[in-house]
Amino acid sequence: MTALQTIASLVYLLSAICYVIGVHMMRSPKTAKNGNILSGVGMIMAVIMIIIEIINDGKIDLGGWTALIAGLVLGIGYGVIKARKVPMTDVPQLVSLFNAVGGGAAATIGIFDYLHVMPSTSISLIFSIPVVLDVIIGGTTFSGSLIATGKLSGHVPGKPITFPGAKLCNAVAILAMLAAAVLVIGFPTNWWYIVLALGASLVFGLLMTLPIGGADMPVVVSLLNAFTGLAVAFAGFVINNQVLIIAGALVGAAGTILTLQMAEAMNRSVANIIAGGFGGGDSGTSGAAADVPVNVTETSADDVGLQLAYAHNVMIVPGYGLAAAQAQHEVAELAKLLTDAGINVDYAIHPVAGRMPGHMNVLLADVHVPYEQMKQLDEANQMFPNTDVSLVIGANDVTNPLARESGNAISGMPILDVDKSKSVVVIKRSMSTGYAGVQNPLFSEDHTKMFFSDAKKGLQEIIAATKQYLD
Amino acid sequence: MTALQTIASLVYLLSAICYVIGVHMMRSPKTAKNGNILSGVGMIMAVIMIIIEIINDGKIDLGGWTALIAGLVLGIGYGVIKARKVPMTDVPQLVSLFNAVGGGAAATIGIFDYLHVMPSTSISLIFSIPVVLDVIIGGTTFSGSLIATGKLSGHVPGKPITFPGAKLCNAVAILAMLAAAVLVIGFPTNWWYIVLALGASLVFGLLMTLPIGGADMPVVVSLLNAFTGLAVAFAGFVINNQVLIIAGALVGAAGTILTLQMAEAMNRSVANIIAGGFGGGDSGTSGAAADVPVNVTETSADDVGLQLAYAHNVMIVPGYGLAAAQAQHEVAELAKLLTDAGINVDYAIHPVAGRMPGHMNVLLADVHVPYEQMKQLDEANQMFPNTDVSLVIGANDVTNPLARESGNAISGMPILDVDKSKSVVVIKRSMSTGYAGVQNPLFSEDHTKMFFSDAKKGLQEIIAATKQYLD
Amino acid sequence: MSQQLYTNLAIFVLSLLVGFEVMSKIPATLQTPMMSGANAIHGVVVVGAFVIAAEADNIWFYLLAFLCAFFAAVNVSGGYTVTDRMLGMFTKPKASSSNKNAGGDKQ
Amino acid sequence: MSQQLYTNLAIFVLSLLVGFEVMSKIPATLQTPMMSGANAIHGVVVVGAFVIAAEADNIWFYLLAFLCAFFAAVNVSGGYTVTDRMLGMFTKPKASSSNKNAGGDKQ
Ligand SMILES: NC(=O)c1ccc[n+]([C@@H]2O[C@H](COP(=O)([O-])OP(=O)(O)OC[C@H]3O[C@@H](n4cnc5c(N)ncnc54)[C@H](OP(=O)(O)O)[C@@H]3O)[C@@H](O)[C@H]2O)c1
Ligand SMILES: NC(=O)c1ccc[n+]([C@@H]2O[C@H](COP(=O)([O-])OP(=O)(O)OC[C@H]3O[C@@H](n4cnc5c(N)ncnc54)[C@H](OP(=O)(O)O)[C@@H]3O)[C@@H](O)[C@H]2O)c1
Repeated sequence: MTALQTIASLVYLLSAICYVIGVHMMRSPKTAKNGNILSGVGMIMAVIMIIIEIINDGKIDLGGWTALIAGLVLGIGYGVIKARKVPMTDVPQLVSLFNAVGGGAAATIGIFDYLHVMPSTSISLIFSIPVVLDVIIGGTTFSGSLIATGKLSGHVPGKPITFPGAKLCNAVAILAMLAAAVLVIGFPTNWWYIVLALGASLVFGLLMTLPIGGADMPVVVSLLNAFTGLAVAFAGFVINNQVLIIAGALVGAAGTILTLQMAEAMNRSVANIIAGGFGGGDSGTSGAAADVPVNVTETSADDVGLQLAYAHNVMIVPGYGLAAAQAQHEVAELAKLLTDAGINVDYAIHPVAGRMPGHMNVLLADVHVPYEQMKQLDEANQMFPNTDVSLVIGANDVTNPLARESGNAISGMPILDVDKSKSVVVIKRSMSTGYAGVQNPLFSEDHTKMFFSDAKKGLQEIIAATKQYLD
Repeated sequence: MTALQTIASLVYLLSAICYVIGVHMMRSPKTAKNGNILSGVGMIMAVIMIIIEIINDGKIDLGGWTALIAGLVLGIGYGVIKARKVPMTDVPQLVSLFNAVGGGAAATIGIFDYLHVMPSTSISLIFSIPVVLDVIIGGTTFSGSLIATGKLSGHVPGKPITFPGAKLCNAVAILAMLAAAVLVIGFPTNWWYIVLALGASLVFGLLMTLPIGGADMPVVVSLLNAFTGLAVAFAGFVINNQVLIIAGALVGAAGTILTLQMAEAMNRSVANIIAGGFGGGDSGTSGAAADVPVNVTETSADDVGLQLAYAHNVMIVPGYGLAAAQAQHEVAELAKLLTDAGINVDYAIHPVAGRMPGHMNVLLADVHVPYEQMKQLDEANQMFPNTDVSLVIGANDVTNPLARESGNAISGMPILDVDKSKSVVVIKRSMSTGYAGVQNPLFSEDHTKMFFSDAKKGLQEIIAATKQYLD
Repeated sequence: MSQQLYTNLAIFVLSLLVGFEVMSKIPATLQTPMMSGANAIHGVVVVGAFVIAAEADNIWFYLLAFLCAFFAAVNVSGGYTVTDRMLGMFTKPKASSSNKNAGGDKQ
Repeated sequence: MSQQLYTNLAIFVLSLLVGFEVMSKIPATLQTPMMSGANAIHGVVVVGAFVIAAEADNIWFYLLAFLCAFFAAVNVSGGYTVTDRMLGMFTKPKASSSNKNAGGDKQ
């Protein structure tokens, strides 16, 4: 190795260390932000090093510079603007978009090097195998992630999309992908085969993601994140660059574990999700019918206002419906109203309330709910027995006492013990079930009252009513 | 690389994977045993591979074979017999002995290759730096670990050994070691310097370990374990063998983290320990004087027997004194006596009771105490309020309520809430303090009675008394 | 196998192991930021974009290089920006920030 | 720097990272077995003993090789044996084993 190569290798190794330590620091809320910054520093080091390398190399021509700089400028502009403007709850679709482009970039590297290097050098498995892996994983991630983005942002219907013969199509796509892979490796001089591999993988990514319900998407996004990591690692093999290999493999493995943990947190299995899952779809779509007839007590905004105004301790339990109705501002307003009147208000935050891990924390932090009021699962559960009114807003599964029993879709999931509080008010639009499609016996308990309304509208009415009683 | 080298490299990589997964599995009690077996399988793979390599190489001569086989046979014989016969509570000294020989082997490799390869090849830093690191770390570990073994097994006095000018000697040893290291690197053809480096490191290991008290030894052993790992990794650099590098670095890093965790579990800092620490020494030596006069109620074997015979729930709280008195059989006998009479008996096991992590678990498992009766910290603490008699045997710090207050040596250490049980009986020889040197106010509480006796003798008397009352 | 391939393979395997180990037991609330953080890291593919841009020598290759640079730049710049923003929400808000929003002011 | 040295350095660094990560949050009761298990792993130095024995060519070198082989063999054989024994104590005892010892029989 030349002196510069030596330095470059060491810098890349150092930047890889930054990624690892960065990720490690992201495991705890206190150090998380610095962890991400450290990982960014590693990234900047790697980029500076490669710039020095290609300048020193001197091979790059004007066209190369133009393509590179144009691509970078446009890409950075687009990426930063997107990332700055995105509402926090839309992060999963953004991550998914970044997975798509990351996978796309990795696949492009594979194709480029294949077309560029291949004809001139002798054909070796050592080259063609990583190229193929890079291209098919990158291609699958690209199209799969775009569909996932679409589903999460509503451009593609969130409900599982299936059609007659979908299974067959899927099988054909997988076979075509594998066949193309074998052909590229077997006949590396025929460049049509790599195009075929790319095409088949794009179709496969599409077919894999379409039948998965929108609510399962965060898990799928995490899985595709791991895929992108692997594609990048194989791109590293193709261009023989160690920082790509290390960082890619790191993300590949870490992403896989993270995916398993996410699925576990919501009591699903990854295999189940990929296979289409049980309920699938958004709660709005799936949990339509209330199959068990239940006796519930309805209440009105006026009653709720009265109850709140005369309570000492109020616990707000936000769920997916709050996010869906975009009612976070109203919640904060109501809470302020009550705290100003000397009533203790806290929020009980379930780790998987909503549709992405940490959804509720992000949602409430965004409207400046004080950190001290957000109680995590264990803490909240200790507080319920002393709570006068639990106000459940668009939450369902995370409050379902059936989780304590066995034999249903949410068995064993830790829940918020809302049923232990002195009285409960639930705001939701109907009796339909939540994500897991399980009826919630909490709703028919004696001390529970249902206020059927859209979360935003209902809260506005409650605010008005409460004001009346507080005056 | 030749075909065989390729295979060897891959096998070494595979065996390294076995170590990592093995260690990972050892993190949970259920998979721990299989984890160790997997790591052993990795080891066997590596050994088989190196045998194939040296046979294929054909360079080894009769003398080499003889030395090798003689060394292996004797070593395996000695190692296995030692490991089979050792009482479980003497494991730390055995681990320390194995650290010594591991470090010794690593240092030997460095010296061998230095003497063997050096004169013939051109002198390069790439060779001399790892050799020096290997030799000085290996040498330090060798002598340091032997002292640690001696202290733990009683051949070397457990109390901190210091003498006038000890600090000066230490500084001289460190300087000599560093100077020798620089000389070897600067003048690699003069083999006296490597001998100097080895000698200085041996002296340094000795001086580093002698001033540390016996009770701190488990932490020191763990630290030297990490050192040995590093020495082995550098030996890997010297002979250019990747399995040594991976496994050595793995142990080096893992051992370092483990050391920090051990120290934390007993509320010490590693720096503190290496610097000689506060109390130092065994409880027998250090905690001699009870500096606060306390009013305690004494009791007799007869009284204790009566109390036990008429209790419903008894909790046994074992501590270092139980191990020191070797009274585990008596404890189990007493427990059996009581359970046979229909009394519930459990053991409250503090993670750092005794002198090594898990000491009490090992001690009690060795005398076949049923697994179900051993309650870990949290579980035990839930049981104390319903406990009629807590029988504290040779435990002190782990029951000290002062830990809940700040400003003393055990502040913040989680403790067993023995003081919350209905009545307490403490068996120890005197009012002297335990490892941390802090007086224990539990002993002077109203519902606590002291039975001053050696644990073994005292228990025998209690057994006799209890039998009387149960008949 | 060449020494180089072995190097690549060994670091690939070891990096996988690091990845597996570093990710054990992430609290659920940090899973989304963690996913986003990992997502930013695979933006390292931008290094590859430089490498191929340096090798491009005709219009098609320029195009591929442009595409790759664009994709990778979106990933890396957006990834770090959004992760940073999101992690900002997980730290205690400072007492200073003004509350334009409705309620829930500091007590 | 040679490719080989780079390989060694890279795997050294990555292995350190693996080691750091794999060891997070060990329950105190498993710390001693874990220490012992790690101790067994550095018995891999026995591979080095083979390597130098193959190179030894005079009596002094034979002696060093013997010493190294002996040391390493003690470490590796004893390390695994004692770890295995100790871990045996941390698993639930089977109802079968006879109790030669005084008390505390299964209930
Ligand atoms: N956090 C994650 O990472 C994640 C990711 C994927 C899945 N999940 C799963 O999602 C579930 C989360 O539990 P959750 O209690 O938050 O939600 P949920 O169980 O899905 O229930 C949400 C409820 O909100 C109501 N709702 C919907 N839109 C509403 C609106 N505009 N106004 C008022 N109410 C509305 C729905 O009932 P109506 O239709 O009657 O109004 C529905 O029952 C768990 O099962 C979890 O495993 C979580
Ligand atoms: N587990 C570990 O890994 C480890 C390692 C190093 C240090 N430590 C530290 O060691 C302490 C462990 O707490 P612990 O409560 O188990 O022990 P301790 O606080 O050290 O107290 C042990 C007590 O046993 C008594 N004792 C000694 N020999 C006895 C005998 N033959 N018969 C009866 N009693 C005897 C002593 O009092 P008398 O002299 O009055 O009899 C002493 O007060 C903690 O501070 C921990 O941090 C633990």
